[in-house]
Amino acid sequence: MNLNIGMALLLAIGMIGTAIMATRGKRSLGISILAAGLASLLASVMFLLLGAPDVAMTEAAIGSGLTTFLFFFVLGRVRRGEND
Amino acid sequence: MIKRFAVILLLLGIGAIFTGLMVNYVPDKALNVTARYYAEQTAPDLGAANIVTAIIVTYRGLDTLGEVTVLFLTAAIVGLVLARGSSDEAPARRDLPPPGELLLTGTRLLLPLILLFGAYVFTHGHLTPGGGFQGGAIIASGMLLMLLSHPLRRFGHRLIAIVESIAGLAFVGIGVLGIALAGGFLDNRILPLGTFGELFSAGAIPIIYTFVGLKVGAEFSSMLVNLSETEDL
Amino acid sequence: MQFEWIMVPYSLLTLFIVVNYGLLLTALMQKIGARVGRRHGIPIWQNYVDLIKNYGIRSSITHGVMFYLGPVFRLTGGVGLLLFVPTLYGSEMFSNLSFAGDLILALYFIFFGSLGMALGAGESGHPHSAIGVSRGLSQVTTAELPFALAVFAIALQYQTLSVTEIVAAQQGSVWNWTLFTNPLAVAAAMLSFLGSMMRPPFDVVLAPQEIPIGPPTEYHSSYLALMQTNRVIFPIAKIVVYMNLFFGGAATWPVFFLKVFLIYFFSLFVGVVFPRFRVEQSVRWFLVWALPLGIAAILVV
Amino acid sequence: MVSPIFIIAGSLGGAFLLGLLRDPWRGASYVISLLVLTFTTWLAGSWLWALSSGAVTPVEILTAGTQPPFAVNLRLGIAEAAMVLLINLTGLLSALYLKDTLFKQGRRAMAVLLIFSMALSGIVMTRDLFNLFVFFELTVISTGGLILLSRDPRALAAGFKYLVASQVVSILMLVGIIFAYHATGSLNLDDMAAASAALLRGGALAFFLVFIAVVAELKVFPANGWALDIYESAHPAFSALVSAAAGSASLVAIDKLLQIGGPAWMDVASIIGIVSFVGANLFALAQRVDRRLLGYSSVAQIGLILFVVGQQDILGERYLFVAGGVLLAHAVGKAGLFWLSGLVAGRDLTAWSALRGNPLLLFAFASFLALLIGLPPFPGFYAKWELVHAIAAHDHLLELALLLFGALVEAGYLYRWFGYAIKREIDHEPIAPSLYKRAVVCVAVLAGWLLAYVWGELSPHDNLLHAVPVLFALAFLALEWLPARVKNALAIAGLLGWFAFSYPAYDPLQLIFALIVLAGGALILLASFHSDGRRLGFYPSAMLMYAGLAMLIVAEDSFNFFAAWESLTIGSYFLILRGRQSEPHALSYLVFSLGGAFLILAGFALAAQGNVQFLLVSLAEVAEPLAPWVFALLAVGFMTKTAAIGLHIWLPGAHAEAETDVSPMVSGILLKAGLFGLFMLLMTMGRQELYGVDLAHVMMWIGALSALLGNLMAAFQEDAKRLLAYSSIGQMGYALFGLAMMNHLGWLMALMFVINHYIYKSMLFLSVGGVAKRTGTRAMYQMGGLITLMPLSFIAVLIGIIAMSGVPPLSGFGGRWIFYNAIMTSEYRLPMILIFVSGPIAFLYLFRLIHSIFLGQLKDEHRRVKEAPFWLVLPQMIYVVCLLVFALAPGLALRRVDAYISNFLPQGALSWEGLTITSEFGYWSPVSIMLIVGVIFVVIFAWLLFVNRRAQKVKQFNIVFAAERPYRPETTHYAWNFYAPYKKALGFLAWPVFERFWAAVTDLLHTLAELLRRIYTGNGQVYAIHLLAFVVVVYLLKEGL
Amino acid sequence: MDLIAMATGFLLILIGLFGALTNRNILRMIVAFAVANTGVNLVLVSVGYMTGRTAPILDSAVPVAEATARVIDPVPQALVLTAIVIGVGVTALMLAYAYRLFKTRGTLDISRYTDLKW
Repeated sequence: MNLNIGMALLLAIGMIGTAIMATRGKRSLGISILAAGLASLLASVMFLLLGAPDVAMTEAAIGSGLTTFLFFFVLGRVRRGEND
Repeated sequence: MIKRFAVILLLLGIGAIFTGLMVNYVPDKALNVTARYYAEQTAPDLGAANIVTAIIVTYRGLDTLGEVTVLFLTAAIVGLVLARGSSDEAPARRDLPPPGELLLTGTRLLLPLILLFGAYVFTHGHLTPGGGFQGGAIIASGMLLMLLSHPLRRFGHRLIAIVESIAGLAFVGIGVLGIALAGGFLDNRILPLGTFGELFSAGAIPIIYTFVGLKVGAEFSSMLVNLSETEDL
Repeated sequence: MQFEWIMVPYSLLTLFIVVNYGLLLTALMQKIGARVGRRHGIPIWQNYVDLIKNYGIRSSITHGVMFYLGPVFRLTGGVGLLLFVPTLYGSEMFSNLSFAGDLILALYFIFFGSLGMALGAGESGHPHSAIGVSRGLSQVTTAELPFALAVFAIALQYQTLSVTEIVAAQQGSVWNWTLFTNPLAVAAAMLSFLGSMMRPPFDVVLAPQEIPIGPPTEYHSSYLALMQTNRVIFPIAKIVVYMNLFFGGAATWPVFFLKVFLIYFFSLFVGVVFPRFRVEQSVRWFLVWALPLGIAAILVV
Repeated sequence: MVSPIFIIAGSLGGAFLLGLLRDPWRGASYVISLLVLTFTTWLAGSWLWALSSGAVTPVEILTAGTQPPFAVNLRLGIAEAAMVLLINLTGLLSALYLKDTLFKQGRRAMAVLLIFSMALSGIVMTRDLFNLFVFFELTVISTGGLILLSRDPRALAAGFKYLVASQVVSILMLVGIIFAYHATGSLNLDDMAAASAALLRGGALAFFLVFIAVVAELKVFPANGWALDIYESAHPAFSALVSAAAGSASLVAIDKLLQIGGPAWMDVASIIGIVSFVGANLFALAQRVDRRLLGYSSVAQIGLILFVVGQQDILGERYLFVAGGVLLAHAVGKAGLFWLSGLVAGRDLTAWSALRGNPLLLFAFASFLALLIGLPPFPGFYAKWELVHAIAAHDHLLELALLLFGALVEAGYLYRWFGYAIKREIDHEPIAPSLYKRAVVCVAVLAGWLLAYVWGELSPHDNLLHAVPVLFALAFLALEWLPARVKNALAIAGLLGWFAFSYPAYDPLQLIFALIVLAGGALILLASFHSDGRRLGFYPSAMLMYAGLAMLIVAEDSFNFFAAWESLTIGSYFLILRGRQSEPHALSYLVFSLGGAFLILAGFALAAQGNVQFLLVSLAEVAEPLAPWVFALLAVGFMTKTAAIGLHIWLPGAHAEAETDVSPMVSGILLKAGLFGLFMLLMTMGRQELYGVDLAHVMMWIGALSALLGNLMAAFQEDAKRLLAYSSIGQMGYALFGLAMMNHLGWLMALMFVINHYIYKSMLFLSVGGVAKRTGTRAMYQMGGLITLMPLSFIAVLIGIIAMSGVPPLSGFGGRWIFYNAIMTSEYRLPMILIFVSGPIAFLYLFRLIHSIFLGQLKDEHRRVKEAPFWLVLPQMIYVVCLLVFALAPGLALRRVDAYISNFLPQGALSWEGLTITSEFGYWSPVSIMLIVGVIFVVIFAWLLFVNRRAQKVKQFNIVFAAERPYRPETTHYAWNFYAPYKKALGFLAWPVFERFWAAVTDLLHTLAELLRRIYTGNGQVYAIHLLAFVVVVYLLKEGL
Repeated sequence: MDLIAMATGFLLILIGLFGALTNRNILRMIVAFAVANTGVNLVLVSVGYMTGRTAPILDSAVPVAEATARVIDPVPQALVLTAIVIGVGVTALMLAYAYRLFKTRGTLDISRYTDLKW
């Protein structure tokens, strides 16, 4: 049980860290997106700990996976536009 | 600067509300009425092992229908948004560097596996974790892979649209059948419940989840395809 | 009271007396005024001469219907006012036609002549007539205010609107006169009287010396004669109203002549002392001095 | 019956089906969309019909074959059915309206539209909190899609701002939902409501979050910048959907939540609603863009409905009637306006003048505005009536005041807009020719009138659309194609016929007013025979005014009285607006009148204490602490109509700028409505004291001041019609004074003024109007010397001014005589003095009127002027006869009234013996006076004729003029600034103090609006910050309360 | 455990909102909202958590008869599932908008899109 709590704490710290990374304006957008995806992925681990495997799967597949790709797709288009 | 300060101040306020919520939060010691009903009745009533799936597909099937509709809407609107204006000018396609050999080969190998895995996830939604949404997302990731490996390839919008629509219609249709054959809209008991824990059990849940999976997969794919095809700037 | 035919000759008799008295009185007043100014003045019968001469002139022109009717209105106003109030108190003969209405009628009938006159003068098309009317109306409407208030004060005081009853209430002793029972009202009314007599210092309406100005500018010959007739009847009619309301009325002709003379003389007296006011000055003057008196009169009753 | 679930299933199926079709098959896609929407509309309609006829009871729709709370369930009661019908019908109509756009955008857009209306229906029907959230998200996303229908490039940014805000909303909502679930163990709304006590202990915060999120979905002020941007830039058909359908759905959601929240949260909703109502209306004042204006107005209206929703505990069983009335009126009106805006090319408010070419659309515009403001006979009127009564009965006075203030502001800017449409130059592109769009607008108009009928039937009062006078007025709308002369004959016949029909039922007081309104109105209408063409819009407006007046006289309860009052106000507004330069004046007339009307409404509501069918006679029974306030409110309301000083600034412009035959109507007749109200008030309530001040005494002062200042200002006018208008202020001051004396003669005098003022003011307005028509100017100094050219008009004016100045022997003297007798018995002397002072001033302006126009020097350009047209002169001559008859025999009318007044004030009745009238102070025999004056006049005239028989007419310039002959009339006509010296002495009294005051008030409001609306910076983040601030502020306030 | 998750979730929401309201770049705003949505999901799931119980899936480990005593409240999980999907839908929509906005105006700065105001 303590192990779980410890892990949860670690995950929490990780999530907050990645979240701050994702929302700070200084880093490049790509890193922000990745950080957000990472936070989502950490969250899905957390979901597993919380006894929600369904949610964990969904979050991993949709929340962190697909969303991140969507972001990158758009980012790519916009970047290319910016370069032009 | 004023804005930042105001935002901080306001978020402090919101934080206070959240703190209030947390302070007042007392974890339940036992399941509440609703949850107990689900825990006790899901298996005998619906024959589904995964209670979450039972809730999603049947008890709160209307939500799920809405959810699917959200994706349908998003796909349609993304199409609309991106179609707007782009139809006027002919897309000025650019030459991209060809994808690497590794990616091509990987795609060829992985794609069937991924699709199969997706199908597994959504057909077993009533038994194991996972279901239509997760499965759909997995199928879409297969699509994504294809997009990455063949960036210039035009995808079958038509196919995607037809899969999407038929799956949607089927979902609604099964729901309506519920009115005719069972207790109400989206009732899964239009089919026999079968043996608890088997693949073909839990009435219409696997079927519905299959359609949901197909539909979600198609919708995500359509979004991705639409996004990928709009490089004309 | 009801109308009887005998009233007609009686009224005509009153009218005759008043016209003659008026002709003489106005001439006398002018003479007094002239003497004060170290001038010779007109002969006492001068008014008769003017009147007959003007009635006699035959070559006359007209500017239109209202022009023609203006003097008629004017004189009707004067004669009507005279006849709507009793001339002598208690006299069957000289109560005239006062059955038809009361104090209010008299009060409003004063305007009848002015209005007709103004209309006639207006049609003459002479700008000076219009200027005269403008000045006249401005001044008169303000000047009449204290009078109206005073009248109302005594109407309240005696609780009646009948002139006869007001006179009746003042009989018995000099101390019963309104002059003593309600001096404020009388003061206000007398100030107002100054304004309505068109004599200095309030004679800018006619401005007789400098230029041919004022409502009657275009009037001549028999029109003028009618207006001159009115000019002797109207002041006396008005003074009769004052006399009845404030100075105990008159029961006999000598008393009548005396009181009318004295009241008329009052306006002359003030006139020779003060210089002429411009219209806005006189308007302000009446508002500042006379009106408060009238208001006070009403409030204390 | 087909299960209502098919509303959802059908729409979804349709939307998915659209995906199957090939993209180019747009026609087929469109037809499917329409079919689906028609099906859902039909379904909702059939349920509504069945539910309202009692054939079925409200249904619970279970899903998954499981009982709630374990599965999501829906419910369809009568309110839900109505809302779903509204949503789907609006969707269907918008789809029709959007035909071209949808064809261009393809099947995806159609699918989004279908899902949008499905989601809204879902919000209405669902009984599950999370399901509600899902449907909300569906609306959010489909909104995001439908915004793209607009061709406006700015719509994209607006959509993004909207998405940002809805992200914040949905975050709050989800957090709220889960904690609410935790607190109650259920997601079912009914379970939550049942457990609300527990919820409020543990889950108050959770509920707060859900509640505030749904409130935010309502786009309440001030957290609604994104919504305004959407309204401004989206396709109008979509804005119509958002405002009418989405707003309604969100309101239903709020209503459901309040079942959980209970009264404490209802108060919160009320406060948010009323703030939204007032604030948004205020901001709209500064708005120049039509759709953004409509956006503000939508916010305001939804705020109002939110307020109603919050007041459901005091509305009790009338809640649905009230909320439904306001909501449906808003929905139809706003949707209609948005649809209409799609036909107008320009976006500035003034561009709506393009509608002027199309009477049908103009009528639609007017109907929609009336729907929004809640004018009779529309549902909002009935609803607001009950609402106001309910909140007044519960002493929510601040809310009452805010409500009325907001409504007034709203009426102000909406009718300002209408004024633009009627009056501004058409220099824009013509309206769009699309038949579809017009048909949709027409359906909305029909729906509005249908609702008006239904609400009339549902209300406990008489249906206003059953009232014969109103129907008669409305019938003229259908007869607009007839030539004006035919319509005029019909109108006259109608007025006289109605008079003959109602004659037996009138008591003497009503009879006098009925005579003036109906017979008098018919007389004035004679002048309208002069106009040829069709005179579009004149007859419906005029007849609406007359209908209101006719119903006012016979109204027995406060509702009918007020409905009549509003009708006549609106009718006369349209009439006044017809004048050439009358746009600002008509507006100020309307704003003042409605302001007055709202005071009356408040007064009635306070008096009635919740009894919506309050008999006017019961005003006498209003208890003490309330009575003086009721009296004051009603009195001020009525005095607005009589243009008492301070509330008079609308009158001069409105009366002066109106058309020739309208001025006498609004002056001679309309002003009397206020007097009638005052009569009614004083008869029932008598004297009232407020803080020891006798209110009748105050009224007396106001009357006296009105008389003085009205007259004085009249004397300084250069414009003939303005002069007459100011004179009306003075005259009404006299009448008010007489009424306020509260004695027998005072009332008699007021009635005498009612009659006299009608006659001579109508006559003077007609003759001056005739002159203005012939000379082409209203400035008196530009006229002059017209006596020979227009003798009949001259006679009318002459008789008119003699009568009006009160010089014997004409009837005006009678008024004065009664007046002086009346004040003899009054104990208040100071206001009396003011009346004295004002008396002679009347001479000034009257003389000026006749002199400057008819006397003096004829101008060269007028040498060929003809007498006024026959139809203008005819009524004048009839008035002359009336005046003479009335002068000779005032007893004709007054005797019966005298007796009637004795019922209320027995002291001081006159005695009528033969031809003499005697009071306790004096006597008056009109016939003798007339005869004596006549005889003297004739004798002198005969004498003059005799001595001066050879007088000859000379030419114009044959005057003695400083030794030279003038030759230019301009320099010789002394008319401009006629009373210069007087003005010098007393002009300070005529300073436009009140004009300045009211101008300052309106300026202040506009400046405030202009300044404060800058919080809507256009930045999406700032909007989201507003939203958060709104949440936090409401939270803090709620905690603090 | 649940409290840790809940607190983290709330913090993520606040961080996300802060980022969304202070970054003027539209894409960054969307990223921030995605973070906030993750936070919301965490909060939702943590509310249903009960210490010492297992996932609401009936299998050999958790037989039907013991379910009431053994499993976690399944409702929040079902809700979260829906919420995730809706969240991704909205995100996709916002992304499409962002792309489109960029295409029409060439900027992703939200403060530049203020044509509509007041």
